[in-house]
Amino acid sequence: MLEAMPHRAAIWNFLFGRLTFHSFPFLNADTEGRILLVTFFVVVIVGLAIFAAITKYRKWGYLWREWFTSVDHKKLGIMYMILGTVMLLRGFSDAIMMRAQQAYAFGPHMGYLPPEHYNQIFSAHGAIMIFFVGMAYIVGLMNYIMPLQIGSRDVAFPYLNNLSFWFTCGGALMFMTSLFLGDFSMAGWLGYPPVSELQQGPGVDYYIWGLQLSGVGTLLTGINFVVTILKMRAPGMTLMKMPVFTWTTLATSGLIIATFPVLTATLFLLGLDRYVGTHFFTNGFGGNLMMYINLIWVWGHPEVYILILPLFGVFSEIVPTFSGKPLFAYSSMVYATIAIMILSYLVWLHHFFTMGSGADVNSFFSLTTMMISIPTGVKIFNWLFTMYRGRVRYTVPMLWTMGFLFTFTIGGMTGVMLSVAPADFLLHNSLFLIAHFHNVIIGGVVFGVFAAVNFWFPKAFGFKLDEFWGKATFWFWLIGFWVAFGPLYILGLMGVTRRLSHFEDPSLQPYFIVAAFGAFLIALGILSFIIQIYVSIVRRKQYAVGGDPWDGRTLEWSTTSPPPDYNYAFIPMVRHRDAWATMKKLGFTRPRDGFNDIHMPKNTAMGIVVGALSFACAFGLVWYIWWLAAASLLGVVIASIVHSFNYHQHHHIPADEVRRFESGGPQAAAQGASA
Amino acid sequence: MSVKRFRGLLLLPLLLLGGCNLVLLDPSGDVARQQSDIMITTTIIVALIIVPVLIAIGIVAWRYRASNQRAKYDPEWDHSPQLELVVWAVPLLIIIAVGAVSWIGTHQVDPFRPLDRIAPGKPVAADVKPLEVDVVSLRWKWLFLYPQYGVATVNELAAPIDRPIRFKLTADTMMDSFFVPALAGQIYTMPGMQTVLHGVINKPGEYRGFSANFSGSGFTDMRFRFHGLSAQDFDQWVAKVRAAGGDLDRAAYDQLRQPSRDAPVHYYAKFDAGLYDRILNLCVDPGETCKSQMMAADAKGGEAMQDPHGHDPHAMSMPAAAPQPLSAPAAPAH
Amino acid sequence: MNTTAIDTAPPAPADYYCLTESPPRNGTLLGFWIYLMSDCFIFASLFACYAVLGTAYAGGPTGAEVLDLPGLAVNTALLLVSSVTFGFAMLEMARGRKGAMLGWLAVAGLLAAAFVSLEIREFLGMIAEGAGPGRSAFLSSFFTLVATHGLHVTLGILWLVVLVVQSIRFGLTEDNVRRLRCLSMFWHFLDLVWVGVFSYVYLVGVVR
Amino acid sequence: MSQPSSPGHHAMPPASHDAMHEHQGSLRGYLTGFLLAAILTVIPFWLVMGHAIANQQVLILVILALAIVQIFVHIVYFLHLDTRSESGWNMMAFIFTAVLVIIVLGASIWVMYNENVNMMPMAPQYQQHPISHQPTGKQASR
Ligand code: HEA
Ligand code: HEA
Ligand code: CUA
Ligand SMILES: [Cu+2]
Repeated sequence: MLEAMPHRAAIWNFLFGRLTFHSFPFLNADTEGRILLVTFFVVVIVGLAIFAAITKYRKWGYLWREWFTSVDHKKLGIMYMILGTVMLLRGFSDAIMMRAQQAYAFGPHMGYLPPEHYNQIFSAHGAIMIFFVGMAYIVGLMNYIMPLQIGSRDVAFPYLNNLSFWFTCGGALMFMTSLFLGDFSMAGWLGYPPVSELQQGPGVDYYIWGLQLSGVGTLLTGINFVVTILKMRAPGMTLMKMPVFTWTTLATSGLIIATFPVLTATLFLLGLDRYVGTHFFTNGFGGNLMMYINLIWVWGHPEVYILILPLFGVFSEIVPTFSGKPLFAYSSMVYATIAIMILSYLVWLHHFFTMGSGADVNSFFSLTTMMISIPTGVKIFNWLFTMYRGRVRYTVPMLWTMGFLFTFTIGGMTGVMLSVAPADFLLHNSLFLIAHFHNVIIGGVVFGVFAAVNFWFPKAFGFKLDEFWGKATFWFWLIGFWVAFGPLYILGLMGVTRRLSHFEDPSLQPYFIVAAFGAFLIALGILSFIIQIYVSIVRRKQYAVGGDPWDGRTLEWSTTSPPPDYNYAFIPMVRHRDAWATMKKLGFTRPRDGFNDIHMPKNTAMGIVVGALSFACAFGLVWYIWWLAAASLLGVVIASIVHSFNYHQHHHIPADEVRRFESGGPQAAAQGASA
Repeated sequence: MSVKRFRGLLLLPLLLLGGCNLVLLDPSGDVARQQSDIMITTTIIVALIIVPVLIAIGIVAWRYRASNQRAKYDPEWDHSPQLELVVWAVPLLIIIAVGAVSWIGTHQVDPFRPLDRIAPGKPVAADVKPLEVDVVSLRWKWLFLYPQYGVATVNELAAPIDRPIRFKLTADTMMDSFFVPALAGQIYTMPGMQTVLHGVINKPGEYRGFSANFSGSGFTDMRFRFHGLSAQDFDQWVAKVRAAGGDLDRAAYDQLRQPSRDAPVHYYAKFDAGLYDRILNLCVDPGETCKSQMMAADAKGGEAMQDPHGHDPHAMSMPAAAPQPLSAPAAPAH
Repeated sequence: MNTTAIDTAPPAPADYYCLTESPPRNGTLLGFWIYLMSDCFIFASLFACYAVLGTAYAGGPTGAEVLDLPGLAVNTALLLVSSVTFGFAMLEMARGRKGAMLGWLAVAGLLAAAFVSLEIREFLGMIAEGAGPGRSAFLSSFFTLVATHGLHVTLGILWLVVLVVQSIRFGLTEDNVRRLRCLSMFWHFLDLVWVGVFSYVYLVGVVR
Repeated sequence: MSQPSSPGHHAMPPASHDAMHEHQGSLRGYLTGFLLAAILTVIPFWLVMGHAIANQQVLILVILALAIVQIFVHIVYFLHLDTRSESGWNMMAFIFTAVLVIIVLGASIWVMYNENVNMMPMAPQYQQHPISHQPTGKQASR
């Protein structure tokens, strides 16, 4: 229809690039189209409902003022957690679709997903889970907890913190857009060439630009956190008096700074190959796809430790608290963290032992990989010795911790099996590998996030989460995990490969059905979690707590729940490692008067504006709408310059207001709990 | 070896689980068997520490529960130099052991390394020449060339038992991984590059082979049968392939390389000598410069290819290859 | 260690809280330094690509054929002088002499602009000769690495203009001084990267 | 009780001092740096353009060695990196980066070199490396 009128076609192309009506896959009349159509309507309806509700209750102004433009690390932390949870629902629906397909596509049954669609699903599932679930959760946790733990009022660069969030959000939005506009990458969560080079259309471009946006956000976060920890610790808090969670935050941020630029560069080169016809990873003209695989794992392996280290920190806070004892061998724990951080940078080749690097290279990387087990083991032992001769209270966070110890240890063991290069020649890319990493990620990262949420939720909101539903969540997840991934270990040993959407051998089917049932149990776990939140909100009066509900040990428990905007009316001075535990032991009392004006950063709209412009730029690039890309890039530059002309980014909270808050209701409750 | 007994022990509970075929724990080729043995040995060494840790988690968790008032409570106890030493040293010792096994094993079953035995205690006889198979992964099927026999097959591979096989592997467009779990570990196939894999099959039978590395939409059905045959059966099989006729010349290859899914088995009685090399060098089409020539020229500083400051921009584009007849006896010296 | 038995009387709040507010500690310079360190990894990736792909001429031109050493010498000189003039500007800034500082900044900025325009000319020349980034992996990695550096310099110039305007309008305030110091680090850092570029990309590229 | 490296609050300088603690550099310093850098730039240019060293390997090594020296000149005289700036954190960050950058560059090149040697096709008449479809020399000898 367009060819008939060349002028209109040219104008259309200029305005909309490659975007046409065919770009909406849910308009296709096949199964895939229908599934997407239903999803699309659900999303639209839910979206409209939320929009209408916010409008009806006139909450836009509130959201804008108190959340979107906020530079408060606590609010940003909560927003990251919400972003992670939204993306988790997406990632989980992908997982359920894969499980359903694999449970049923045997022999003559091709299942309900054609390979093209299945390939998009696992690519999206992996990338979303790592970047927008895992990363969002750990950044959220670090944002919320770390400044409180070091007795600071905020992070070093509050404005940047807000900007980071909106970059991450923009990246997530790119991924979500791909669902309804165009398609997604079919090249796996790491976008290996040649698949990623040869796939036509916007899919891989969505992947590239979505990750670039969130990658920039993550990098800025890393810099921000490092400076915060190095510069803004409370007086007296030497490095060796820092809480372990803060230590792991430092290590993770250091890894982020040292690896995310490599990801940025690598994806940039892939983008150049796709957009301007360079030959970095192409098959001809001297390109070398092995270089992509090398570079992406230079980032990729440290990335998995970026994910797990903060959770190691979480467990290091939870175990002492509920054992009623200081952490065993604090300095060992710190050295182990540093060792993991450095070693994680030396092992990346274990993801491609089978590429043909030769025996010397393989055995070197095999050895470095195994060495990571040593500091990791030290951590496991130290947690056990912390519980040893303790009085362990099995609250929900502690249950998750026990689930972690048990599950992660086994996942670590299968990791060591994979790190033995000759064994990896058999196990590489098998479902055994899939089981390994879900074992460490779910058993480590996910369990850790649940532990952390249950542990710090009362701090953030002033009431505890429901115990019963918390325990239900835990047991569904623990059992669900093993039912879902135990069979994959066996299938892996039967020589079944990953990323298959159809199987030949019907005798495998029972295992996949069991695995699908496991995913269903996990779904019940997620449901229990949602119920837990709901029930707790309903009973928030009954579950209300003071500042220190768990008999905590670190500084964040010394302030109110939730903490005031300024965190601490007076900056604490630290004399001992478990600062708050010692203060309690000494019968310390909180100052009641003599408050000062407090200097705080002002909110800013610049973060969301720059985030939106960057999203527009990325969108323009994906669809070859050059004017949009250029204009929004220019907009980003102009916005940054304009922002730099604003020298007054602080305001004062008057001493009176501080006094009013500190002697008010929540404060009294906090005192009651800690007395 | 004790590994054998442990293999039985490991297999038993898993077999009870469903009578399944855990091929990776009980493969039929000597190389895969060695890899499997290494896997089992290292697993046992690692289990020496993992299992006690798992048990300790249970014991500590139970014993020091808050309601157990009889257990000792020592709220000040937070360090012990001796224990810390143990905590670092024991994992270190385990890793030294596992690392040694891995280091030796990695060199022993290096895919590039020619076999020196066909089974434990059975060295390769001096007069045995390995079976040569040139493997090409296409979208999305496998092409096997048998230069010693002059035949070629699609999606079917056969080899005589107890005779070493040497695979040379490359890919047409995608990166795949050649994997017959019963035979030997996998190895990537990549366009414009050649990997090597050595293996031997010890038991006659029909085995599964497939691509273990995702390569796009037809990947899921990219599988083949691997037949381990006795010497006579193998000869018969070759005769069968030859009898099927068909010539894998350039035209036929062009057709074959078109993307297709779930391709049927196909036999070729002969193929153009040099075909494999041209695939490897990305110069099947006439007029394409072979990668080996290009790289050789690059290594010499590029001057072999052309006049440095060719002012005609087109002089910089790829010079046409000297026409090399595909049927030239260009099979590389083995 | 942290649990040494303490059995003294309850401490006064002043032992545990700072009763006076102190001005916030500024982390901008440290933060900017760490940003530069992260930038090292971008360049490291690009250098690694050049190291691996730099001899993959794919039958196209080689380094010896397309890289222009006299031009490179001019460019290197421009950047080096620009670096030291920026240093002079910082010295003037420390003495509070705004006018002299602005003068030196202008010199530094103009030299950098000359650098960028020469580089663009070099690129256009190569592309016109058929030696564009799409010709071979060698040229892809060459263009990308050198242009990434050039892009940094361009952004540096833009930033310099903004800071000049801000210094003129608002004077050498604490904020402006800090920003100028960040830019100074950026400027010298790019010069440092250039040392890697001219040595490894150009000189080694020509002889290997 | 607190160690010297602690952000001891009472001893804390006012914010503006944060910046002032930095080593500012001096005219002398900049000129020395400039001179050294100029010399270290001219030598490799001369080596290459004047064909002063015939052996290619040696020439490359010399160029790289000079580059590394020059990088340090820039760091010391222009970037004023020393152990005192930002209580040593600048230095720590630099060392951390340097170590990891060396790992990335070194190990990547090592890995890619091995892979290329093992897998890249080369026409036999130009063979510099062991024949690609033969095991690499070292492995073959085992
Ligand atoms: C949070 C994420 C996370 C974590 C923590 C780990 C931890 C480990 N991983 Fe895992 N891994 C992944 C996420 C993770 N991994 C992912 C996502 C992939 C696949 C990506 C893809 O291909 O898509 C992967 C893939 C992967 C491979 C590649 C396999 C292949 O592609 O063929 C290998 C190989 O070496 C490996 C090894 C290890 C090892 C040795 C550890 C060790 O750190 C484990 C250490 C822990 C223990 C060992 C347990 C506790 C220790 C003790 C109780 C002490 C005593 C023990 C000993 C002395 C042994 N992993
Ligand atoms: C963070 C990482 C992560 C997580 C959590 C999961 C969770 C799950 N994954 Fe995923 N998966 C990957 C990372 C992850 N996965 C990656 C990287 C790949 C490889 C992709 C590729 O091949 O390219 C993959 C691939 C993959 C496959 C493809 C196998 C194949 O190749 O054939 C399958 C198949 O079923 C699968 C299933 C599941 C299931 C059932 C879950 C479910 O068990 C769990 C569901 C998860 C959740 C519900 C969210 C997690 C919850 C939290 C993080 C905390 C919650 C806290 C609050 C709400 C406050 N995964
Ligand atoms: Cu400490 Cu004031
Ligand atoms: Cu890894």
